[in-house]
Amino acid sequence: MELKIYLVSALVSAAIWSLPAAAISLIYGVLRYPNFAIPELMTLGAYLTLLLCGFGVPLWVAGIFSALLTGLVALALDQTVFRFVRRAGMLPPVLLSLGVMLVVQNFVRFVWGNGNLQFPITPMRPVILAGFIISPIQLIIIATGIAILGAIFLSLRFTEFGRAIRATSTNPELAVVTGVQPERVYAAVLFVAGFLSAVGGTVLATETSLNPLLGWRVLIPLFAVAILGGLGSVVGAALAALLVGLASEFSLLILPSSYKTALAFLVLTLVLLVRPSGLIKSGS
Amino acid sequence: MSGTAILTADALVAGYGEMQILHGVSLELAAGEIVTVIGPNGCGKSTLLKTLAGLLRPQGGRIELNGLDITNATTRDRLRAGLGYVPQVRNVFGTMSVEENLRMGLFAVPGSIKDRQNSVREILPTLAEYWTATAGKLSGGQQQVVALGRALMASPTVLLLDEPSAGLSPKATSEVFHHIREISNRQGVAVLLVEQNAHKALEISDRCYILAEGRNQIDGTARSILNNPVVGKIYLGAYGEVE
Amino acid sequence: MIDYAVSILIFACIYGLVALGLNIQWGLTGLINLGQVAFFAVGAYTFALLSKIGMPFPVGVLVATLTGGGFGAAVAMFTPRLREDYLAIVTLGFSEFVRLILLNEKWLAGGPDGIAGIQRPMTIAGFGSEVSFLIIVVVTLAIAFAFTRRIEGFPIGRTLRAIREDETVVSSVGKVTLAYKTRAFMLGAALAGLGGAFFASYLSYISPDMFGPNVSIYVLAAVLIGRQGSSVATLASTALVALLLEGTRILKDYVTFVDGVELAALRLMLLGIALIAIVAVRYGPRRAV
Amino acid sequence: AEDGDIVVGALMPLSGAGGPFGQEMLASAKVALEEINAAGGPLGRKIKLVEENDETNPEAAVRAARKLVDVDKVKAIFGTWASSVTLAVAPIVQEKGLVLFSNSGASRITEIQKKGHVYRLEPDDLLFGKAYAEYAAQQGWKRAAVLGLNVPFTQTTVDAFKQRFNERGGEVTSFVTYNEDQTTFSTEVARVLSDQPDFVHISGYEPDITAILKAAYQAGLSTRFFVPGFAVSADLIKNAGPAADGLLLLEEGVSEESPAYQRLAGHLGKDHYYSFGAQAYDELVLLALAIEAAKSTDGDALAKAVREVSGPEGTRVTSFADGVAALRRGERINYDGASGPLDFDANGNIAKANFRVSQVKDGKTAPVGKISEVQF
Amino acid sequence: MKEILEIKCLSRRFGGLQAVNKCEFSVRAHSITGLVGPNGAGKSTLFNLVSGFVRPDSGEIRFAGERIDTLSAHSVARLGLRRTFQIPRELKQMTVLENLLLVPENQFGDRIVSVLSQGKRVREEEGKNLQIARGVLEMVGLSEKATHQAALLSGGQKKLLELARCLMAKPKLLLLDEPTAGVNPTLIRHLMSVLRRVNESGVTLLIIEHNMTVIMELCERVIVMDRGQVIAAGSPSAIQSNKQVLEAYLGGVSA
Ligand SMILES: Nc1ncnc2c1ncn2[C@@H]1O[C@H](COP(=O)(O)OP(=O)(O)OP(=O)(O)O)[C@@H](O)[C@H]1O
Ligand SMILES: Nc1ncnc2c1ncn2[C@@H]1O[C@H](COP(=O)(O)OP(=O)(O)OP(=O)(O)O)[C@@H](O)[C@H]1O
Ligand SMILES: CC(C)C[C@H](N)C(=O)O
Ligand SMILES: [Mg+2]
Ligand SMILES: [Mg+2]
Repeated sequence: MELKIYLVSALVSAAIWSLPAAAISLIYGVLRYPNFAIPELMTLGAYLTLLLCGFGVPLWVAGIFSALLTGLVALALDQTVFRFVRRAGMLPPVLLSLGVMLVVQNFVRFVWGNGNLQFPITPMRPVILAGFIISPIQLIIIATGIAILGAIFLSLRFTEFGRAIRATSTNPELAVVTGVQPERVYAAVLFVAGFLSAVGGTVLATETSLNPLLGWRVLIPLFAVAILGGLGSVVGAALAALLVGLASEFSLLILPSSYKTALAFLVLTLVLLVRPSGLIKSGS
Repeated sequence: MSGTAILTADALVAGYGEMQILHGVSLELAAGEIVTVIGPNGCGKSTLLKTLAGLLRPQGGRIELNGLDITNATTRDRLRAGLGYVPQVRNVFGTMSVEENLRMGLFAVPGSIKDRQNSVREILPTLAEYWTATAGKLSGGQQQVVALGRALMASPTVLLLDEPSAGLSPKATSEVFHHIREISNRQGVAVLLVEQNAHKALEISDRCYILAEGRNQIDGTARSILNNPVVGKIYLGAYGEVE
Repeated sequence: MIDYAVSILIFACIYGLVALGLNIQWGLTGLINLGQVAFFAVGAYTFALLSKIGMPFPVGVLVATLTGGGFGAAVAMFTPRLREDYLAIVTLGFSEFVRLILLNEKWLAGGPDGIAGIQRPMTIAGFGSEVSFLIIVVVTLAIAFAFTRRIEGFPIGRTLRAIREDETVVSSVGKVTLAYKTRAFMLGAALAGLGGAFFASYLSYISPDMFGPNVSIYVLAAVLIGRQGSSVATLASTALVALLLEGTRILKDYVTFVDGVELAALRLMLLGIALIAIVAVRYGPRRAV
Repeated sequence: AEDGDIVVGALMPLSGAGGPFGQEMLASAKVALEEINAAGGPLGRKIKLVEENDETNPEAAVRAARKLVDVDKVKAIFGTWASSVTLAVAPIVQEKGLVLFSNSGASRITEIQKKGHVYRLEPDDLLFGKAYAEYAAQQGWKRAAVLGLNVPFTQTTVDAFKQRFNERGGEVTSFVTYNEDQTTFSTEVARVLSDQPDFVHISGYEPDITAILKAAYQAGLSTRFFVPGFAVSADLIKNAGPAADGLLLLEEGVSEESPAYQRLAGHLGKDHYYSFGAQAYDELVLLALAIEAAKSTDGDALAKAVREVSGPEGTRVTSFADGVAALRRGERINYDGASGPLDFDANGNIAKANFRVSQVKDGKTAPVGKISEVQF
Repeated sequence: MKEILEIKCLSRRFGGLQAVNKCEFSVRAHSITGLVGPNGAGKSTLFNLVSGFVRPDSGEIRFAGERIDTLSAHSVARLGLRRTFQIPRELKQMTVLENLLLVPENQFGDRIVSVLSQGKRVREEEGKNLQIARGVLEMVGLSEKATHQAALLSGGQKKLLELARCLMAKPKLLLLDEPTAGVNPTLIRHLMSVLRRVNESGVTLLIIEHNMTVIMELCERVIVMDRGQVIAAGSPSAIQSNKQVLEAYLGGVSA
């Protein structure tokens, strides 16, 4: 019984982490910089969802709209700020992302204050599914995670534009030669990244609560997941999220839970020592 | 010859930032023609091709393709106007399969992927051997063929090739040159070839330009260049022929 | 007011030490360290514990520096195969690990309570305790600065930069890259440890939540704003970050129409905007191709 | 010798974990400030508040404290809420010989109380721990499980709780600590509930407690949860919905009937229980009275005077105006404030603490019990 | 003459691909030996194995009589076995000169203690190395580019830099992976004389080349690989008329 609850927890964590981690991974893969503002876009997305819920829209509708909005915010930030340092290497965008991180986090704080807020949904009693106790919300979270990641994976692999994104990721100069317009690719990637982050944020807030630190608190696990997944690989991010989720939940059997995150890291380190390029090797 | 010219470059000036590399290079290319550009290392051959392909904005001069002024057109527009380009290095998508690399060749240009792939496979039959392999893991020669195939997908009328034989075995070099000749003969593609492997390149070429320090030095028919003892000494390292 | 400026300067110098350290690792050698705060914490706690058992100030500082360096060497040696991005996760994880140990192992470091009542150095004759402290930190920073400048200019600096560029090439010419990386990491961690010792001493109280990832991020920002690998720029930008962090505090006396939370939020937003502006100016559109 | 306004520093958690309370405290302090200045102020001088945000973060707090002390030249600082902040700030304040009023619970604060300059209006965590145990014993509960957020007050509270609970014949079946950055808590809940305790005490802050309540509810697990009142806001109750039903809160007591509390609640709205606000209010009043009694703003003199004006001996006064009047009549006074009778022990701690227990029912909180005069 | 490099039954597999397959050959000290074969034959992989960058699955590598197949790349380099990379690996952000100054071994200034020293010794040492470096640049025709960033070199210039880096050291055995690919024919001519001189100064050369002129004129012995195996070895002229080699490598046309 207890173990089954752990497993469900791990799945939920994995679903939550994998979306923003995939966003980090995508941006890294295509634009070659770690974007530290992703966790804050999660926060922003969650609060936008809350805002929309305030108009009496059902949570899932609000979530979708907020994700679209956050995607646009990410896109706008990219076009107004990041665009001008495109050719300046990895450092400037990293710095910009730190700046954006501060701005967004504190914008949320400025507008919504510091308190803990909650979506207007009543907690629901669980259902029992194949012996697993799982709340309907958790079920939705897991399904959402799988669906969105699956959609992204498939479109990266099997659509023209997805291929253009991958092409830009592995060889940007050559992509230009084949007529890919990099700015379009960047725009798409940022939009999708904003979208993913917002969904991740909304989902995380459904499980916990809204707080200006919502995203900041998962910054470390997110980057762990993204890096472990082999930056640039969506499937990798999903697998890594699962691994980290399992490791951190089941660590409770042998370690006090205050070491939960640390133990997950230890596992990650060990994995990296065996497979120095992450679970899935991303090419260059 | 200017009457049939499909690609003309007139007094091109280009470079990187402050540094000017091309100081007024001119050339012409007629349909179905193979023209080789040779010159010492660092004289600006690759820079010339990059400028023609639209990767580098010229600071002066004019480029025309099919009578169209493309001096300031984007790479994408040039591609659509029939200009294909294969860079000197890193010319495949390393993490993608050969098949996908070819698909990318048709990204910006309309056409049926299946049809084009079949026709490219006809011209470059060796592609079939590693059709599903990851391009980045192929040997250098195999990658050159993939790169060539990718450029052919868009059915270009002008093909710019930057040292396609670099690193290829003699046999593979012959094959690639053979392919180039085929492409030119069968489809009327005009090819501008930058090569260090000058002798072999000139064998399949109609004409030749020699560049030095960013300027046109000598041009003429391939035969006249090959037989010019001064050129041989200065640019072709005239040594005992292997033939 | 003077006292306040002095205290800002002291913080700036302390972060300057940490940033110089990170600059050796990241800026010079290309070892991505997202967990510099861990070595900072190790230094601070070492100093605090030694101070508790009555060790004199210089001994505490020295041992803290060495301990920081030791941990750095250990991390570097444990992760020889990790390059680039993947070192990031290990350092990030390591810093979390250190923080959690400090938080959870009460017998060692007081747990979440932290350690209070840490000693300050003796005052220098003729100066107040704050100014004396400032003098000591500034001198230390100057020495550290001279040291890193020299590393940059010497062949060793060249080798470290070469490792940043392409480790394979460096080993192909017969150099043991692991040894260099270990040394660079150790030096950087030692400087962080040194900074930590001063930090503990100056604040006289430390607790695990002072050593969260935001410290690494501020220091990182400082190193990144500075030209990569240059210690002059690193110091200048550390001063800038410290000024932005601290200077904006004064704002509060002029902005009266917002409440406390909003003000705090505004202040940090301003910091973010300043950061963005600096980057925009420094790296902004130059050549458009 | 001096005149002009007396500058006092309000160092409060306007953001971070203590954010909501910082706001409440600041608002309450302003109520006190208005009353004090309306009554003419101590020594006939006005008090001027300088606010600083400690961000619930000791490092930010140290910097803010230095600014207050060095730039604003405050005569005293009050309102430090997080224990880590109080622990960090106390040495600085004491070094300058100033007085610090704290709202933190950590027992460790007693240790750094060197010169008698630190006064705490919040009951010590030990007292909290004992209060939980007393209430549980009253209810006849025998088996307790504990979930503790890893912050300073948890350990002492839980130790004190265990000790007193054992003395009262109870047993603590498990104690699981957690960190604030977890995404899910079902695992932890499942863990403590596997021992089937009579109740679960959660020692933490609002975000994590909300998440735990929801996690338990959604995992279909039911039990009594008993949590610190400072971690539960109206929002939590609303947010957790049915998951918060039956939740028990232990709140630091205030003197709800006292005139001071009535005035405060009158200003801020009656629908709320202002425990930290009441403390902040009292801190400023105490300070003002102490200045009047000491006839000086010197730190050492003030430190002594606080003890004198807080009682237990002397004429009972319940407002600054009354107190000043009495002092000027040459009487010794005993200020009984909004938060309680305010008598300090040798360490500057509240000697006897009162608590009340409330329960959440249908989205509303109602008092269900009192635990009085809990002592060390 | 002694064998400086002996390779026995060497194999290495990448996934499903046997890149080097029970490869056997040896290189005589002080010789210039050519290594040719079709693209993908495993030549570069062989270099990677010998120079310690890739571990063999099985087999033996002896350098000057010593087993080196378990040594790491830097140890192999220290023994006096240096290599160039087929795809140039220049240190992009560093100048051409700095690329070369990296090479000399046992630089005093390359140790941390030197930072604490007076620096005089470091300056002298640098001066000496600088002189060597300029000489080498002269030799490969890169003098004009000495203070340029390596990233900005043209394709062929990068190959020359690759070679120059090896000439900075005085190795016993030098593995050159297509040193003349992309190099202008006139310069190739010059490079051949440079290589000959290097060889005469006592350095054994093992050269991968596709330029048959270079092979014919420079090498005394040629080894031919195909599909990870040695399929022929002998004098250049013997190789040129070997039927198998013609088919697999030269392309059927008799030279
Ligand atoms: N790291 C690697 N991972 C997977 N396959 C590899 C790797 N390195 C080489 N290969 C494969 O091993 C085979 C031999 O490659 P190698 O580079 O040794 O050929 P080569 O003889 O040097 O060819 P070329 O003359 O084209 O340089 C090729 O098929 C190549 O794809
Ligand atoms: N990105 C760049 N920025 C600045 N200078 C460059 C850049 N790329 C090349 N150069 C310089 O421009 C000159 C011409 O380079 P280019 O690549 O056109 O030469 P090339 O004729 O193709 O030579 P090769 O035959 O060696 O490939 C060289 O001197 C080179 O150093
Ligand atoms: C909740 C408050 C009483 C403060 C608490 N004791 C803390 O330290 O953080
Ligand atoms: Mg070129
Ligand atoms: Mg090769």
